[in-house]
Amino acid sequence: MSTTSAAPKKQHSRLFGLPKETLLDWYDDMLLVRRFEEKCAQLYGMGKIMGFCHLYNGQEAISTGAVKGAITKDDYVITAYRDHGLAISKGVDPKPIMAELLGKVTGTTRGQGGSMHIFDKETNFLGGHAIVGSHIPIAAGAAFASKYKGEKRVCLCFMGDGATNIGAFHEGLNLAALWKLPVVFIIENNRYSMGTSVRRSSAVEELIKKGLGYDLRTEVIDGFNVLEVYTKVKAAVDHARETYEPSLLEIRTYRYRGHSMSDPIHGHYRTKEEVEEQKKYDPISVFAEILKAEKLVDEEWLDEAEKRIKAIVEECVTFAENSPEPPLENLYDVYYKESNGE
Amino acid sequence: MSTTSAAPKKQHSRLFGLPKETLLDWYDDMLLVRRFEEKCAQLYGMGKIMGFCHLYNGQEAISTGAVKGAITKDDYVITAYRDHGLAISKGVDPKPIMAELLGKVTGTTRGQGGSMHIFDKETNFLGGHAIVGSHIPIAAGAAFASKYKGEKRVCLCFMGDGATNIGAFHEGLNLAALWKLPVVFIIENNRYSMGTSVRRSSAVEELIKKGLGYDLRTEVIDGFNVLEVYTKVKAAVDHARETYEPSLLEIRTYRYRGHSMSDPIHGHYRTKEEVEEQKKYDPISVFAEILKAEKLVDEEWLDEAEKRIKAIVEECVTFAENSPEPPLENLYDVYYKESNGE
Amino acid sequence: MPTVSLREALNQAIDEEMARDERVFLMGEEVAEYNGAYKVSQGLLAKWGPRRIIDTPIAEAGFAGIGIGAAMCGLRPIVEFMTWNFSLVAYDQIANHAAKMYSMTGGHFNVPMVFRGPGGAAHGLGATHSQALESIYAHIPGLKVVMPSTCKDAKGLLKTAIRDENPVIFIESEVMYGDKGEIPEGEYTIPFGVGEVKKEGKDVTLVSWSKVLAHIVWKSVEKLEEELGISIEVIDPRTIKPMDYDLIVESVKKTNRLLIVEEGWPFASVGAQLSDEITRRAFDYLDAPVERVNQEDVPLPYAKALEKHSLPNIDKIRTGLKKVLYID
Amino acid sequence: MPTVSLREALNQAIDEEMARDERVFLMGEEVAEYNGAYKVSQGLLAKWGPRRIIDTPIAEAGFAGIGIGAAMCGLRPIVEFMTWNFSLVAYDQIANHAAKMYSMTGGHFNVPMVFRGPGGAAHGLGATHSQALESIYAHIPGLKVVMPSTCKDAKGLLKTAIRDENPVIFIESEVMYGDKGEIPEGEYTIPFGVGEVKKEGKDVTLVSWSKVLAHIVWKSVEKLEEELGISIEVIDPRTIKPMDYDLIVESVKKTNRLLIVEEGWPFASVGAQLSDEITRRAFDYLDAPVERVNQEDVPLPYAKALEKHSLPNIDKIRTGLKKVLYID
Ligand SMILES: Cc1ncc(C[n+]2csc(CCOP(=O)(O)OP(=O)(O)O)c2C)c(N)n1
Ligand SMILES: Cc1ncc(C[n+]2csc(CCOP(=O)(O)OP(=O)(O)O)c2C)c(N)n1
Ligand SMILES: [Mg+2]
Ligand SMILES: [Mg+2]
Repeated sequence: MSTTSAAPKKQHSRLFGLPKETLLDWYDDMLLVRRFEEKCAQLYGMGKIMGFCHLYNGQEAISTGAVKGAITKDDYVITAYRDHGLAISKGVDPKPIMAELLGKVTGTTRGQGGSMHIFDKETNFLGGHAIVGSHIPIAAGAAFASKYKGEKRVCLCFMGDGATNIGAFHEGLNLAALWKLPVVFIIENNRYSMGTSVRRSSAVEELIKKGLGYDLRTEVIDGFNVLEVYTKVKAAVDHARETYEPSLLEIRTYRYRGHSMSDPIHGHYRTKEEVEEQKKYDPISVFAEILKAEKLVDEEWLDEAEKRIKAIVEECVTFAENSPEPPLENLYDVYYKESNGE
Repeated sequence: MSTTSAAPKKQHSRLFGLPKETLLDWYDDMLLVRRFEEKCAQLYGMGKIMGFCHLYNGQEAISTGAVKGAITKDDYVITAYRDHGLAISKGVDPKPIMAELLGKVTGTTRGQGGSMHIFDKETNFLGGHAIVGSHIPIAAGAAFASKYKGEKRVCLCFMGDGATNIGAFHEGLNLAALWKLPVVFIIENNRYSMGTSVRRSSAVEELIKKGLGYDLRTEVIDGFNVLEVYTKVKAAVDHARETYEPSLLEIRTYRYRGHSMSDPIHGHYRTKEEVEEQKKYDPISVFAEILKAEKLVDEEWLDEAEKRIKAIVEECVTFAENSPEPPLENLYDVYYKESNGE
Repeated sequence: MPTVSLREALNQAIDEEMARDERVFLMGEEVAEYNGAYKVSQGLLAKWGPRRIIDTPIAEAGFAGIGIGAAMCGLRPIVEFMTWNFSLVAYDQIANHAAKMYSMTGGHFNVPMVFRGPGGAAHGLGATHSQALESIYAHIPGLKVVMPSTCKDAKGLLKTAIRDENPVIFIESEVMYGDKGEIPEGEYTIPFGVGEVKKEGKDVTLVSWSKVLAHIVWKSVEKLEEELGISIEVIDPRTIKPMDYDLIVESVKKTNRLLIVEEGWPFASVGAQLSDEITRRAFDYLDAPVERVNQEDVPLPYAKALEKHSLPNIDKIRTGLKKVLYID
Repeated sequence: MPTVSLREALNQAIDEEMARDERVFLMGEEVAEYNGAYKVSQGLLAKWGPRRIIDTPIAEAGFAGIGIGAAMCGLRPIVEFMTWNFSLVAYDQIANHAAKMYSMTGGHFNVPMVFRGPGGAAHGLGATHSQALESIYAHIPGLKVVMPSTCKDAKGLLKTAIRDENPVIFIESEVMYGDKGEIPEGEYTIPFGVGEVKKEGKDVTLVSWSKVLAHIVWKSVEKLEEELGISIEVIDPRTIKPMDYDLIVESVKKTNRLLIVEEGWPFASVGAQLSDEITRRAFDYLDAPVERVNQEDVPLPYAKALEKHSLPNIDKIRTGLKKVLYID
């Protein structure tokens, strides 16, 4: 798998010269995503969150490294239904996200969308899409708009390993490569689509091989290391920004929980041991170790972080619980947008 | 593009040890397809054939080499709307094909399908499909049935270069490769989909690169030489028969006519010169030269062949013109198949 | 008569037909090793093995197409959509290929095949995951559409569907999979095109099917009969296409009034079709125009109250009954 | 008033809106260098260049999705399907994404976008290439559906569609592209949801739209009025969704009879919807049940006589009129 472009030119250290506050921010971000999802699991168990709820636990280095780290607010992010973490890292206020999950009018989409359909115009978070793969051409469309308007915005398009087997993947990648659209396709390869392993769903196990049919710039990334995610995604983003050329990245990661809250954590398709083994490479612990080794934080700081984040999550819950349900009139409110072209 | 398998072990000559009568049969077959299509063009001009009519002129080495040559009657063939030639080479009686084009009840599908939808159960000709690419998974399904039943039938699935950009191509190839289904995918790369060149529609110009994303056995084939088509397709077929493994073949070819009878022969997308230049590699002339050089035929034989074929085509037209139109009652006849499972 | 869940009834139908006919196989996402996303195929992999119980990648158009090709070549596929919402990426395969094959090939190839899975709304799944899509399938000639409301009907109809020579759209409901019901002992099938009067009544005919009948109508009927002092005849057509118009017309000739309760959107729906056809056939018997209850004509929202308000519910049925009975 | 072909009318609408709004672009197979498979986009590449007139590969789901994403991010795509038959491979993008986006995002993102191209049967194209698919789009909430029958309406409605903030399904007809008609001088638009009485009459209301109105109904009306001694009021709703029920109800209150002539299949169609809704609203005015003319409920065959017999034609219209007027 060749990759032509631009790794950061000067590496001060294994921290890539990133300022301390940035790194600590990232740690907070990862922890927030983790604790937010844990709270979701709790609220789901209490029947306060309904429907399907797909948690991000284990994959936090991706949302933080790629989204909080490698792009700006103007850039677009789009993903599938496993979207809370990516939304938070994109800067979507977690309070309305929690309110959305509780079906409140203060939610990101006023209680219209629910867990799988988080959207936020302000932060250019394009969703939250629940039909596997169908958002991939839509991502190319966002990149198309950027190029059409002469902007330099890049679109990060996240997808699962399972999504690479559907037609929309092929059409989206071919069109983006053919027309040179500034989109970075990121496969979050957590090794399973529901209970189906990559080996049982894809003719190639190395998923970036799928980029060869489109002459795409490709790269494999360790998804347990937020710094690696950051630098390699950043290189792809910079490349897209400069040349409009898309990339296909495969980030190797793992999900700790069941596919959605209604699925078992392992079941027949993977063993408890496998899950436990994976947790040894937990991206948050890995990052904490690096920060400690570099003497940027100590145990006390880490404890403080826990408290800080816990407070934020509690605030989210309070906000959500105290918010009113959407009024019934809302039903027809967002049916058609009033047209004033006339 | 690697190709692992089995080219014929012993090559007696550039004729691959093929018996003379086989070779002469092939010549007849190519000529029949050519003259049949020319007659279609004439009848279309006279308003006797309606709708869309996509002719095969220029691509005859493919139908003859791959279908008449490389497979048996039990094997399946499936293609898109440019289907007359492949049907004829598969052994479908050309009389009912012509009757079909004239909308007669004696037609291959009783006048139900028309030019784009030729089918014949007897010869395992699975159509004739007019939605670009959608027949590719169906081809995998035929191969699936063969393997499920423990048969050794192989399915040849033909498609245009343009069809390789649609989602069904991706899904069909992935599933066939993943499950090892005995299907040989054959791209008839005639360089254009309607007025769009490969360069303007595909992120890769070498179309077999698209096989890399599925770890497929691939090969590029000269589509102007029926013997090369035969040997290379045969190798892929043999491989599928032995191992159930699919291949992706790209046959470089050219169409002489417009996309369909309602389109201009060149138009803006290619020049008259290009078309004329291509005709220098006419597969029928190329084959005639080989046969002559090998002293298997002389000019007289070639003239006789013309007459023989002309007579067959005339017979087709007579048969079709003398056939009755389908009765109106037919409309509901083939709506649902009577079910007797009960 | 044994009591089973809908899930078990469907499982039995598949299992029995697989035993009866070597050509039958089941294919879909998570149907094998996971035993089905909703456990309809529980135990079938263990019993029949991976040749006949087949997990697929996420590629609905691809495996629908594989089913079609296999059916053309002599097999009898059952293709499961994890939910019918995902069938939309395979709509071309179903509407342009499965549906048209027999006619377009002049009878050379038929497609004896079942597409099945749960349809309609569950709870809190939002707009993309809650769709009752029977109308866009029933509109296409060449397809049959089946939507059972009881365990007995589900088993009998699924067996008929598997034996049918044509493509059958078989729509279940994920919130019904746990519902229990009696089924006949031993082998039985239920023919297509034959509805059933599920409850006799005399003042109004109520036609409904699948989950909205099982979960909404049945919870409302007795209450509303009492409340409004009326007697409701409930008809379940069971198959949407072919539709048993005769049975409904007969009932309407008696009750002179018709209310259609369907889960799907109202515009150009199965309910509209029923209203049109029954009105024509029973015009002189109708004392009021046909009334309809549907979900609101909007994408279904997530929030509980909105969802409930949007879907058919007892309040809408009450309003519909009052209208059609000229009460108030 | 200048006389133009339908093709030119559509071309003008696109051209004018591209001049008016930088964000408008046209995308589809063969729309640019080939000047359109049916020449609707003739000359637009030369005028606007490849940034705004864009040839696509054969990837309907892909470029429909690109349109949706671009629309979410501030552009105003016009996506051409070479014919609507090919839209079925993109049905998920349209029904699950374009249609639901505004609602599902709680108003964050809308999809101001036009999907357009020819629908319905031409001549001898067979089952996969002859479909009138408005019903499966009109069924989905979130979409608007527009089907003009004249050059004037086509231009005015297409301009409105391009300016609309929502996804619009705009269905033309390839056999109408050469039809000529007068259009107003200069700038004009035609609002959605406003039908038109195209011919006044008093004995029966005939509702029809698009090609079947332009090519079948108009060729039959005068003849049948004379033959049957009746006067027909012809209404063209022009937009299928929103539907101008009021106009039709008003007419039916006068004529007391309604015949719907639609090209598509009958089951769960737009015609069924009209029949249902108008019957309800005008129940006490109807002297006969609503009658409908459709193509037969089968995949359309190729052979000329079969095709003609299957599609709506003057004989079916005569039969429908006689039925609804109780003639014979
Ligand atoms: C087209 C479609 N088919 C099936 C589903 C049901 N489904 C939802 S998520 C999922 C698995 C996706 O796995 P993957 O892409 O690897 O993402 P992950 O859940 O691992 O993040 C499936 C089958 C769907 N939503 N859409
Ligand atoms: C899904 C779909 N989109 C568009 C069309 C219209 N169409 C028919 S043939 C064709 C070009 C196909 O080109 P190619 O695959 O290269 O085959 P060739 O005609 O060269 O044999 C197009 C765009 C179609 N039939 N189906
Ligand atoms: Mg995964
Ligand atoms: Mg081609």
